[in-house]
Amino acid sequence: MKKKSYILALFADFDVAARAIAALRNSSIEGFKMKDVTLKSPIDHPECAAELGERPVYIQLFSALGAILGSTLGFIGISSAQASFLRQPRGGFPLVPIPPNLVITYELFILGSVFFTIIACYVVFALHSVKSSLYSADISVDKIGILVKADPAAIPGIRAIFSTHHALEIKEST
Amino acid sequence: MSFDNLTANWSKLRIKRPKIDQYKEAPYKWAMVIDLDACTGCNACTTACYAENNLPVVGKDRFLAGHQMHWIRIERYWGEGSKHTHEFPEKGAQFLPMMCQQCEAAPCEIVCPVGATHHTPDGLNSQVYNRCVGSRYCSANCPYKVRYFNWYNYPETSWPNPLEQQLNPDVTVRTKGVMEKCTFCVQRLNDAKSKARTEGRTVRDGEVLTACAQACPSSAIHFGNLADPSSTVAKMWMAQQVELADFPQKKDEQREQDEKLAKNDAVVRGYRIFEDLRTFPSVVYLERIRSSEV
Amino acid sequence: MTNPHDETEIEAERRFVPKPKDIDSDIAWAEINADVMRSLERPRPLFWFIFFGSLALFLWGCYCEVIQYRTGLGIAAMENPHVWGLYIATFIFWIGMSHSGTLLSAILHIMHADWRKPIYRFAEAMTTFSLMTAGLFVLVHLGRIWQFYYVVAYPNERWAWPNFSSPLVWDATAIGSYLTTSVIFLYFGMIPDLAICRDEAHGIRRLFYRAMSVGWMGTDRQWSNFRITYLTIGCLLIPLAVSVHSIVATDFAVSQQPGWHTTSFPPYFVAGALYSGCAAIITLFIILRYTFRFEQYMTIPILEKLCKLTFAISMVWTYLNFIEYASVWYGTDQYAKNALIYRATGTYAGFWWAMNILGSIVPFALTFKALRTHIPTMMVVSLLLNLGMWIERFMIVTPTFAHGYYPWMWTDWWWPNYIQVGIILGSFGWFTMLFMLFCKIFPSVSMYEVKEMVYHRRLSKKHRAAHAPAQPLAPQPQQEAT
Amino acid sequence: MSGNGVSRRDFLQAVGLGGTTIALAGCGHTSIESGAELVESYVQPENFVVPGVGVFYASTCTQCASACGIMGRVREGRILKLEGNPESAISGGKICGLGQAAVQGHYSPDRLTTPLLRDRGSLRPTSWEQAMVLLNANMLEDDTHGRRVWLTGPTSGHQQVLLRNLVEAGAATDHLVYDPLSTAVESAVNRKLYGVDSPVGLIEKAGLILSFGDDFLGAGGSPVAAARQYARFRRQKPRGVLVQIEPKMTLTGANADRWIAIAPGTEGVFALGVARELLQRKDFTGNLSPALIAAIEPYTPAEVSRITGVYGELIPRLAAMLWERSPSLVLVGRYPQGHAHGSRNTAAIALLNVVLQNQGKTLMRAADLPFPQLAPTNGDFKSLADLNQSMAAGHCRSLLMHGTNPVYSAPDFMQFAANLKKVAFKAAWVTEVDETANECDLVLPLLSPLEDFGTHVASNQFDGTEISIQQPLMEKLYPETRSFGDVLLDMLRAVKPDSYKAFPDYYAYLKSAVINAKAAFPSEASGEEFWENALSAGVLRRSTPLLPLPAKEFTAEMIEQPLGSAEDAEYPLHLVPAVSPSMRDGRPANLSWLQESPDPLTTIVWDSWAELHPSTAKALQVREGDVLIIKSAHGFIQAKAYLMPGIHPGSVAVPIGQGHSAYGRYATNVGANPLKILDPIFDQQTGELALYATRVAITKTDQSERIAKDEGATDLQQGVKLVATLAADQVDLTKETPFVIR
Repeated sequence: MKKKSYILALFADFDVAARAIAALRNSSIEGFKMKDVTLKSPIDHPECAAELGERPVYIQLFSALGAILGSTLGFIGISSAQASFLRQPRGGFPLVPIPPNLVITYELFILGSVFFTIIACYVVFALHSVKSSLYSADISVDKIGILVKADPAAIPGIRAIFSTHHALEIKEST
Repeated sequence: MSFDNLTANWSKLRIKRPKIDQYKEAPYKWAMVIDLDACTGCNACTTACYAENNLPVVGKDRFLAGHQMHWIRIERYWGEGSKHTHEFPEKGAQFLPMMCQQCEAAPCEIVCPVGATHHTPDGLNSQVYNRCVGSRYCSANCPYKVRYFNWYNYPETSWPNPLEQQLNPDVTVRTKGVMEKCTFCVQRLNDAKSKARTEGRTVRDGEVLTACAQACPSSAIHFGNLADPSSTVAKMWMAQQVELADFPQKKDEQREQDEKLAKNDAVVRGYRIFEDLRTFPSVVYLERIRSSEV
Repeated sequence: MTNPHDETEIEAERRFVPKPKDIDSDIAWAEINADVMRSLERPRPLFWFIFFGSLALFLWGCYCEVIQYRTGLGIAAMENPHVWGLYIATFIFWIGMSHSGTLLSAILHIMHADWRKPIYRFAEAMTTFSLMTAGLFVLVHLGRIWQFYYVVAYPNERWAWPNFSSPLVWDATAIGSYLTTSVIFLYFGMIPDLAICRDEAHGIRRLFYRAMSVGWMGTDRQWSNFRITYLTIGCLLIPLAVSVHSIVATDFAVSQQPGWHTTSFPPYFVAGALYSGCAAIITLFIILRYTFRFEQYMTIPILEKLCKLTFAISMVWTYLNFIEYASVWYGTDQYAKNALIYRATGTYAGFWWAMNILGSIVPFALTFKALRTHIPTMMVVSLLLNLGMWIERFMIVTPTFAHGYYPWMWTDWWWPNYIQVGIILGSFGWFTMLFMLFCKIFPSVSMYEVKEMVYHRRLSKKHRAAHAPAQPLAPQPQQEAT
Repeated sequence: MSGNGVSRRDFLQAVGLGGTTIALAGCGHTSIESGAELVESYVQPENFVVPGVGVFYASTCTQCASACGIMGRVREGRILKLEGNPESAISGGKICGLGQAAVQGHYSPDRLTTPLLRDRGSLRPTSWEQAMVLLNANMLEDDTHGRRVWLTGPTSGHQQVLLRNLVEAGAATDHLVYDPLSTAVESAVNRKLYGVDSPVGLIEKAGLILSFGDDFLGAGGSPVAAARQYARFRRQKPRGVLVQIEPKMTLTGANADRWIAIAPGTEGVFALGVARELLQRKDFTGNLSPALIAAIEPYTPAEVSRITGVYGELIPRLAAMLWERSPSLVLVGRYPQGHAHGSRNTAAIALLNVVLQNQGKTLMRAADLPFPQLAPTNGDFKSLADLNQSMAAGHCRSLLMHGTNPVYSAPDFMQFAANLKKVAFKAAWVTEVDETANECDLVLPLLSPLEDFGTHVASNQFDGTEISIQQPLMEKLYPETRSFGDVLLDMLRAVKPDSYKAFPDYYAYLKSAVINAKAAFPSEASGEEFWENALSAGVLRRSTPLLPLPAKEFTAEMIEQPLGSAEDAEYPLHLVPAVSPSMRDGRPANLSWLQESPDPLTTIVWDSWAELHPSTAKALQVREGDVLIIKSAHGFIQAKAYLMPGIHPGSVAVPIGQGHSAYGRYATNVGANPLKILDPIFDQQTGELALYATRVAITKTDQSERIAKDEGATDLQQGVKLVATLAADQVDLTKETPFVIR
């Protein structure tokens, strides 16, 4: 596998960044794919991110899964626990009262869902973490950054595009 | 294991309790009849309970603070005359021995978070001291307010040497932070039951009595096995037409009828306190009788 | 800057009177960062007053708890039939406090009410900490606190489980889930801001913030996942919050004591919870606004919106309260009716009337703009409302003990002693202490969301500038504010 | 059990496992001592110890004079609980609270464990040898230096025999029996009328009981037996009716069908009023002397109602019922006796029984025991008064006291404590040091009643006659304590060595005495067996029928009533020192169970209180809990006010029994002692102290405290069906399920 190098450009606002991304997509430069283009912004900006193309999110599936697992475990666990415990109190007969089961199933439904959601989210973060030393603290303040992973050959072309779009600052690393 | 229990007898999973005749097959269902007409309010039962069940003596200050621990208390109500009116109580005082009613549908059992109080197969409302965490929810939900909480560590203070030698070895001495209440002298019941089991029979009527019933000089307290139709208590329940788990009681409806028809023949005098709350107590009280001729 | 306080204050005065000014759409984002980060650096002296004051209270509470633990609950003036004292009442109060945090952060988030953005963070923190405090009360209340784990459903070789029919166990589960979820929600929503802290901070704090902000780079993938996750958890949190206080209500509704056995309790409790929570938020809003110089973000229009919200909820509460009385009054349950009459005329009648006045009459002060926008008044009013709500809980619990089913156990007058009061004050100290620490360590105003807010306002401004005549009725923050 | 499906086998396995675990636990300890409390030796237990099993032994309760048969539950050699002894016709297997608490007296933390001798002003431990030397030195001499007196509480059985033998042997001048709550007036009247001290009133046979303040269910002569009869009395057909007339409601009054408040001291007038009504009935058959009829004549209902405060129309009504429900029974309690005209009051009431011709129907006499020396001696107050005089005059040289506490119970006007100092040698036998013991030179530790042997004879014998046997229920707790009987025997041996050398100890004496008495009882057993049976049964019974009661002729002056009581401006109220069922004369005050068992009517614990009628309280602006000063001509006490509807508005009632200055940790400094402030008023015929004749004034102090009581905020049922009451004509108890009333 060829060695890749990175280039990061900072922009003043989202419109410019969006135009720069568009230009990247339309440019005929070889050696980089759109999925290697990453937008870094201080706030969430769907419109701008949309320029990067379809990047689906699967979190909800995990939430649903968690909900199902949680509620199932809850119901079965409570029922069996009741059955084994209340058979002593209730004079020898196991007993499954519905309201408590519903309540606790409901709680575990939500809890399971929440756990799975958050874990899934962390996993996704881990998967998508960008291995690059290129980072500017300005991004967490007010600048918008575009990070591109590309063949060294492609870097100059990309840099040209960035600078044509009035990039405030351009960094490279290999 | 627990899952087995769940799947094993699924048919029994949803049973409605209490239900009429639920003790038909059961060997035991302990119950009481207290004849308020015979009760003289002499407090013999209270002291007997202190002696039998290791009840701590709390002393004046704590009694004043409402920390008394008597499992059975004699309540004294005034009829016509009371401290609020200026008449004389010409019909005397009205005494009511009140202890845990061992309800069939006990409000305390359903709310205990840890199942420390629950129903035993022989119809007792039992209290497991070392399971109790002291949430006091049971007491909060008890309509009769007959549950007593160990507000202090009484074993430290209540039995100075050698008084502790009097403690009944069959009864736990309760530490601070647990709820306690009348147990129908369960230690005596278990003793009698095991004795009977070794002899391959069930407990005979009158073979075992609670401390209060045994002491009561005027025989106002009757204790026995309701599941055994030949026992005195069972007979009395039957005679008083009190059904353990029935609401409304047929005879009450009957009585209303009679009052409508202004009929006034011999009335049965058995009733249970707070019948309308459907706690189905195991203690039947017999109405007090006073002659109005004088 | 020589004397920053005065300047900003004077500035503030000049800005807010006569016409309140909303968050300025041309605050530079850098300025936002700077202002918020400043709150982590150097608060006003008042902060330290509050912090150490609450610490002292907390320590006193601990001292009382130690006495109670060693001697037994009797030392805390508990007795038959007053077996619960004030602990449960205060427990409900704290649970209630926790609800409006969720209201602001989750519900309003889903409803895209962007005025919440500067204030939801500390509201959410309030939720978390008041839940912790409530949890403490469950423990303090127990007679054998060292056995508290019996209430939790943990596998053990004796197959001894909690009694799942007991509302207390539902409580344990519900509060447990709610606490976990709101901690997650609070922390997760902070991640982008923590990244900012990470970039600004140095040394050990940098390490801390780096660990906290799990490699947040603000990439588009992170943002999109973050958005969805946050929304999902928010959606899950709302029914959870509602269920929690309903379940707390079942503690009473499921029991059969006169005055407790009421079907309308769950909604009534939820309303009361939101009510007290909003009042508490107003209080903290004012404290933070002053202590951390957030005048620019916690603006008067936001306070006004809060007040309107509070008023609305107070009316809901009043209505439910009235329903409860009515349903008892016209019902057939004589015991419940007696209990109601006793509340209104008996030993605790004073509290009853105080509660109804504070809860239903005082909020009408919020309908006057002059009062809404006057900060000292709002401080007083919000505290009054909270007092009213605490009395409400007191009135739910105590009179039923004093005047339950059984005449022989009726009591004339019951009042807690210094142990109980000390522990309750201690809980307030504990809560405030935690809250103040939080505001000192974490950004209590959500920077990235304020930025979004500002950003969108800027856009809409531009938009208006572009074709002003075209749509004059477009929602305009400034006018909204008035 | 069936639900859990525990088979017998599993059960046994479980037990086996339990056994091993115990053993392991035992092994776990490094030394025997460390695990000592765990180790229970199953090897050769004491002959009466069955580990883990309670064994019952019969004995006799000595808490009051009614000599109930009891059974003690003994486990691992410890007495745990007392139950009634079914063999005993008195207790019939039942027991009262007072009796239950005897266990606490036995285990009391303040028991006296060694003899004490006054040495340089204070009591110091000494040895029994020295004590005996002192006793003999002070008792075994002639009367030149003054009288040598035994003062005891009510006594019977062989202990009494030994005491009398001492007197006969010259080892004492005389033996006085003192009871602060005595009913000696009634006994005197009965003796005059019927020739017996205490005729047997058959409660269960009476159709209507008219009780003038007789608290037979509470603090009466034999409460347990009376309560058992009461239960039958209520279940007979027609149902027995109880009417109680008294100034302050007693426990019995609280159970009456009709309770009537009456001005203290006017009970006799009321009785005469009823008698007059009866005489005027056409169907009245009976012959009274004209003088008597003349004496009764003035008591018209109007007059009676003027004097007594009871409304007049009640009297004919009551008379009619008494007649119709014959046989009736008229009982007289302490209240009517406790006045200057107590004897005549009592006689007037007793007259009713004669007019109603109740003797032989409900009023009988028990057959005498063949052993008159064992018959009980009920104490009186006069003996103490006489003793007090001779002490004051310095004629008393030595005084030995047992089972009595005069320093506590004697009123202040007697200055008993001061006079006691004039006695050269004072000794007391106690289980706990009380006020009297504190004044003595020699204090001797008694065995507790549960450690001692003895025989007792009750004065109220309703069914046959019986001797109750008292036997130890466990080994004595303290080696230095001694049986009273042994001491008496020692002293007797010192006088008459030869006639008592056969008996090494009291046990041997009792045994031989009982075996000698064998002839009087239906038994084929040999001597030894007879003794064993007596011990295991706890009673020696003779089922002799009750004998009719011959009535002597009444004389007019016997029933002459004072014409109203003079109003006293300075002391407007009557003091009613109430006798409570559990505190009696104050000797049970050291038992914490009784201190904590609420007073039946006020539910107050651990305290004394002043009962006022609400109207009186209103007039004095007194509210519950106000601390009152109750002042008589001879002193004052403090007590908290309690509003009590069941009391005559002209009276204030303070319970007897509290206010100890020294009597163990539970009794000391609790409440006040109303006996102290009594006026020196005595019954004109017998010279008994008039308990209820004292007048007091009440002043309110500024302080007010909460009263420790079980009662809550209300004393009414508030519409809840707690205690429901039916009219007697609505039910027929004989139709109900029969059950055994012991």
